[in-house]
Amino acid sequence: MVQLTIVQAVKFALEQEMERDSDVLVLGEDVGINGGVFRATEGLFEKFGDNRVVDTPLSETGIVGAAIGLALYGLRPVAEIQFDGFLYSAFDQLISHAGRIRNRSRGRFHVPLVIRVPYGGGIRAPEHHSDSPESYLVHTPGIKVVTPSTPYDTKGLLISAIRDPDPVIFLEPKRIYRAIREDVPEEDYVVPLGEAKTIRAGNDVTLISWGAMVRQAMAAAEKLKGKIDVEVIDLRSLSPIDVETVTKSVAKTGRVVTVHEAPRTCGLGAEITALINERVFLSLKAPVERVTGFDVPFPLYKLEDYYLPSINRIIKGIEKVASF
Amino acid sequence: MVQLTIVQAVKFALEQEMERDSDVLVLGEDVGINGGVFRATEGLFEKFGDNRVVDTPLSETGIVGAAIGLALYGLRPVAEIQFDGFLYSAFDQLISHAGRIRNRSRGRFHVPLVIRVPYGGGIRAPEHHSDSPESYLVHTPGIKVVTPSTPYDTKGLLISAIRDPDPVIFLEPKRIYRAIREDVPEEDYVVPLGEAKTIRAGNDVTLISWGAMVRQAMAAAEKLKGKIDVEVIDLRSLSPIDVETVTKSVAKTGRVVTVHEAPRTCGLGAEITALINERVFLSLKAPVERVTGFDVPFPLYKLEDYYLPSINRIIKGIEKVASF
Amino acid sequence: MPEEVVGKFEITMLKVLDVDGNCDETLKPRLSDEVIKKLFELMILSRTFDDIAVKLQREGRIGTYAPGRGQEATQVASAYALNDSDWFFPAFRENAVYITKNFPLEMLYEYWGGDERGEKIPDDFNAFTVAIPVGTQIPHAVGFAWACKFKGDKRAVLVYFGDGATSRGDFHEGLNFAGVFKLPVVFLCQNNQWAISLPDKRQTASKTLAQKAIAYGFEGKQVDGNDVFSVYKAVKEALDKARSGDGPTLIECVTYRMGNHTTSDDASRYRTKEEIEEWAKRDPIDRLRKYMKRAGLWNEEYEKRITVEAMEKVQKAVEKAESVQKPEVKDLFEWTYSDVPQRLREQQEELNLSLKERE
Amino acid sequence: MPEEVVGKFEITMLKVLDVDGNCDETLKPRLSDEVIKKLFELMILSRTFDDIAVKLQREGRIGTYAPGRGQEATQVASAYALNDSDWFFPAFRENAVYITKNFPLEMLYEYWGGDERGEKIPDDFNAFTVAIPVGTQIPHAVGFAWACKFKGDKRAVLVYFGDGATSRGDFHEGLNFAGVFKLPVVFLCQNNQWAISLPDKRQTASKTLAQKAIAYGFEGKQVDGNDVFSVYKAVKEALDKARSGDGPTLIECVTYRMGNHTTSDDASRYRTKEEIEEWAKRDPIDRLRKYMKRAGLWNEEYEKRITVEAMEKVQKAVEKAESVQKPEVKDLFEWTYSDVPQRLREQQEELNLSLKERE
Ligand SMILES: Cc1ncc(C[n+]2csc(CCOP(=O)(O)OP(=O)(O)O)c2C)c(N)n1
Ligand SMILES: Cc1ncc(C[n+]2csc(CCOP(=O)(O)OP(=O)(O)O)c2C)c(N)n1
Ligand SMILES: [Mg+2]
Ligand SMILES: [Mg+2]
Repeated sequence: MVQLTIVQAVKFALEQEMERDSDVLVLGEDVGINGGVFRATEGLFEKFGDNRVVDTPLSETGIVGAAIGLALYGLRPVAEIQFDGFLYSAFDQLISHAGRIRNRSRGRFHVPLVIRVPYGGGIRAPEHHSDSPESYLVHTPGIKVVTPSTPYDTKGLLISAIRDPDPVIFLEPKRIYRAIREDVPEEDYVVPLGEAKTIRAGNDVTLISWGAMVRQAMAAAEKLKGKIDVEVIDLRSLSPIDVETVTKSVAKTGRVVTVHEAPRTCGLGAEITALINERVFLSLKAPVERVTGFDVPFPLYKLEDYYLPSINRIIKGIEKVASF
Repeated sequence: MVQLTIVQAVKFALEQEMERDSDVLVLGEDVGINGGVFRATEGLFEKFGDNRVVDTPLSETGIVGAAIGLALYGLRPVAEIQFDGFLYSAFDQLISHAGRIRNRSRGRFHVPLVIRVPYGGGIRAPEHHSDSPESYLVHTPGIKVVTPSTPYDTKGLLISAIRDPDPVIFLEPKRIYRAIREDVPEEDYVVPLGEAKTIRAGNDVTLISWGAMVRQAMAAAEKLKGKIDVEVIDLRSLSPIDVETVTKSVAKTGRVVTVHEAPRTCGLGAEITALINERVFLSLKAPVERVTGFDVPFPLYKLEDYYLPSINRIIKGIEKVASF
Repeated sequence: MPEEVVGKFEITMLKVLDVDGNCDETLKPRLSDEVIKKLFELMILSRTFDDIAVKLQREGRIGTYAPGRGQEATQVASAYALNDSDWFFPAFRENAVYITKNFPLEMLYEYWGGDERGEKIPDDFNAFTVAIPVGTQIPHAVGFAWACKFKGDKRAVLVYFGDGATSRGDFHEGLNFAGVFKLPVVFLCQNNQWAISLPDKRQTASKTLAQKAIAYGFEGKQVDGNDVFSVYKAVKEALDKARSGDGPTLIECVTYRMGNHTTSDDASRYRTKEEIEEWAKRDPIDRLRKYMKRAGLWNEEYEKRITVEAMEKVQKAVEKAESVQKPEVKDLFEWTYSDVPQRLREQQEELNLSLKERE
Repeated sequence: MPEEVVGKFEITMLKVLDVDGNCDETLKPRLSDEVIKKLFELMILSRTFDDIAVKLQREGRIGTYAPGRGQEATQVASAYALNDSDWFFPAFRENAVYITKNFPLEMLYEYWGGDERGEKIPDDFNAFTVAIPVGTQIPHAVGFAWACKFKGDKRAVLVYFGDGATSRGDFHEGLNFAGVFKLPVVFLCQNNQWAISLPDKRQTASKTLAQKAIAYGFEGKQVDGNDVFSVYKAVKEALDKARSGDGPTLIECVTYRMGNHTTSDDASRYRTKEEIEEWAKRDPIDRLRKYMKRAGLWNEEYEKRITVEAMEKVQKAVEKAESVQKPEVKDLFEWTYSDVPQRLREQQEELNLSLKERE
């Protein structure tokens, strides 16, 4: 066991996978000698050299497009996109190619690449440094999307992502990169893609979240202890979604709140509402409530606390469904 | 009155707006002498010259980025992106800029541009020529999204879009470009953005759709005549959504089916389910049913009839909610 | 301190065979008579394939098709220059490239007939699938070449695209990567003068497309794309250079799209008869025929024989393609992920149900 | 038919003032002593603004900040070359450009302090807002220049970006448009040697960034970006050319980012002390000071006075910026659309409610 933060767990997973498999390589802007702007690749360049830890030009289409080519060959590229807001310029390569190559070639080709993206708000960053792009990605067939909320899951999910034969977008909740430190096994283990985790049992309300919002959700649940018994699910895998864990919980509680940072409209929260509606309609005792970012561009930081779901807003959401 | 198809109504609206306002200009690939690959700009080049109808290089980021610059100045650019699948490479300019400039500059700047995009499947087209990207767009704050399903609405909505001070993505259902011909007033009129239209009254089930799927929806409703009384809503404006028209209908019927071509997960159908859930939960007599494209890349054309919501699938959806 | 010159660049154009079939023997690549005949036959086969494809589309037997007529010299000679272990990445008009590398013709027809199975490239065939979004294949080829270098392979990668593609960000970002990492990749721009209705002179203000390589710090050159010898020579040299670790090359093959952009296009709307006639005189097949005649490699009987053979091959391919069973429902769902996730299994079930009940 | 030369290109580098302040009078732009002093004062003001911004960030009084130290000659001289009716489009490090055009300093601090109101450019100020995604402002400037041409304005547009931006598709597509439509735009690349930790030699294999213009069929040139005279001369000429309808120019200003990339960066991780010291000798302010000393335009008292004045201006701006009221809830919702749609009104209500109950 070692005590690690999330960002350290990223590095640890990369390092172990690079040791295990010489076809794993890391590429992106400033991932080399600089160790990444969040230091998520610190030390890898020194350890594995410039052949396996590659600083690229400032070129997101180039990074994702080249990663596709590397993966087509059979390598295991792990690309870093420096911030959420810069992923958009690689969307065409993701949507038109990464997600379609297996299908288009009837399985002749596949692209086992990972794109790591520090994402989300709450760090007083400049514009375009606080977005939550998961909904765009989850809507896109052919790619998988995961986000951890703990160091343990970070390592296990990242290892799974690297070994997965499909393209995986690995969203890293940068706001809590260093907020938690916990025991992480030194040996190799995986957290399977596609599995949510119930991190708090409860009977009254199901609270579903992912990434940095999981901590807010837990805080809200704790605050309501004794009043409302909240079950908290860390979705972890956003595509595919673990519908079973969700519906099982809802079948029990009949009341649901989803929490995410991304804008509400067409956000992943909507999909969860729809899935619940379709599958456990008769269990529902109240409308599914969404506590989310608002339908506005992520603001400059003086307004970000207003934008982001606060513990208080989550509590209000829970109270609302509980008292419906 | 003139009898026009949808694609002719596009041209008619462009022509009238260009006559009315010398700041309106048309740009895109092959929109000039070729009149656009769908002939939607046919004759405009001859009438308005190469200053106002401009063939651009093959460059979607350039087209949308330049349209932003033109609009910043105060012109009214109407850009054509040749097919749905090529809009993705302009997503960064749309998401990071078109949708944020007003907000970022606190209203000092705004970008009254229109992006016309022939979209959707059903025409036996090559790969990347049949996508329905509306969900990505509706999730993006700061841009408006509309799609007509009739020649009348096409003209009225396009005129509204051109005059609107915000960026508007105008999705044109290419599958029915020439499928309908109807009376369209010669004079100037607008169909306001943000208003859905109930195109068939009914008491049992609310059927919500847009674009080319509206005709499928109507056909399904007609087939069920005498058995199930279906109310059909043509959403028209996808962002902002006309929640009132939707909820009013659902308050009456208590049963809803949404129909769209885009993949199901995180599609606009999910948002409609969520909105209904939040607003008229107690009226709901059955889970909202989604009849949509599947969560796979749009296939090559031998499989497209399987992919696209068929009249039969819609009927099954209606029957399902009706008999719940 | 006057204005100091810090960079000097030159772009050249290679022509070996002129329009009348006269050959500059000093520049001619070493090719045996057999190979020259082979190139000619491949051009004939490609054109036959192409003509039939256009016909099939008119009859509704395949979908929208992008004809390659006029570009055979560029496509056949460049593909012929590939080593067995090299790879190519096509755009969407490169049927003659596939054909030259002996790709099953029927699969091409299957693909253009709207069936993904036509893109299930055989395992031992070193090529990637068609790329419809213009220019997007360039970064893939670059990444693949990067992998070759990473692995120490002696392989080169050849990527095809048109004049229109040079305007796209994917072109730029791809070529820049190739320059920075000195990758074993050859960028082959088929400047066929048109991107649908936009002539190359309005696609960019740069006089040649070859000079765009200057922006990436590697060599760019123009060649006469209607001349098999020029194309073969330039591409072969560039591939050898790539394999030797000397980095990428941009080759602009100046050629002409003699047909419509696709079967949905009507080129007479935007280009003149005169232009078409002018380029018809430079037809790459005619040109090589003239050379071969003079060199004693051609007679009418020979042409007749290879034409009949080509037609037979093509006919057989059409039959094969058309006898393939329609893809099934499960083909819609099976190939999106390595495993079929539950939601897709459910959706497949939903579709199956709706189809059954219809019966 | 040998290989024919079809294009020849040359890139030059302009240096007027050397590191010791020696001036090539034949190249020196016509600038009065008053203007030269003005340029010097603007550089001092910009550096003062910059130093204080870094300090404010350390004290938690503003957010992440991108210092401009070292790039003052490029930014001040280029901005000074603008006509009143011209426009500029910045990237994110162009504080000295705003300052030269007399932008309210406090608004810059407000912006870097995380407040959009700092980007509500005054109506009579001809500039666009900051662009954080690298290179994305280039197509905007191009479109704006296109509008100027469309309207027959006698206006030029100046767009700023860094060496890193030249790798992006937005750069490529923007410059290509400008070439094709012959637009009145000047592309000013501040090659400050680094894009965060990537040196410009690994950003691209092209020897100069200026030569990238060859790909777009217009002029590209290098200038010494730490020399106000070179920059002013080149930019002025290019703007005049743009306004006369003679099309775009790419100017690469060779300069150096003396500070960290941003206040979140630690440049000592990736570059050497020697390099920093080497470039410190070429400090643009020192260089102009040396020239002015020699020309009798400078003495210690003068420097002291303008330094104090600069500090006073900056202090006042800080005070102003910090006395601005925190933005309100409604500011989050009001600016997304021209009208506030119902869903945003409801969301605002929701937020208000949750804030009230918290109290
Ligand atoms: C990104 C993108 N935009 C638009 C299109 C539509 N389109 C298909 S081919 C074509 C022209 C391509 O020109 P060029 O690159 O010269 O290739 P050619 O067709 O001449 O072979 C266009 C605009 C597309 N396929 N992809
Ligand atoms: C599209 C995009 N990718 C990545 C970033 C993160 N980033 C901010 S500045 C920068 C380097 C920019 O280098 P350059 O263009 O030379 O400008 P400079 O910082 O030197 O002024 C990077 C990678 C970004 N802002 N935008
Ligand atoms: Mg072409
Ligand atoms: Mg730089």
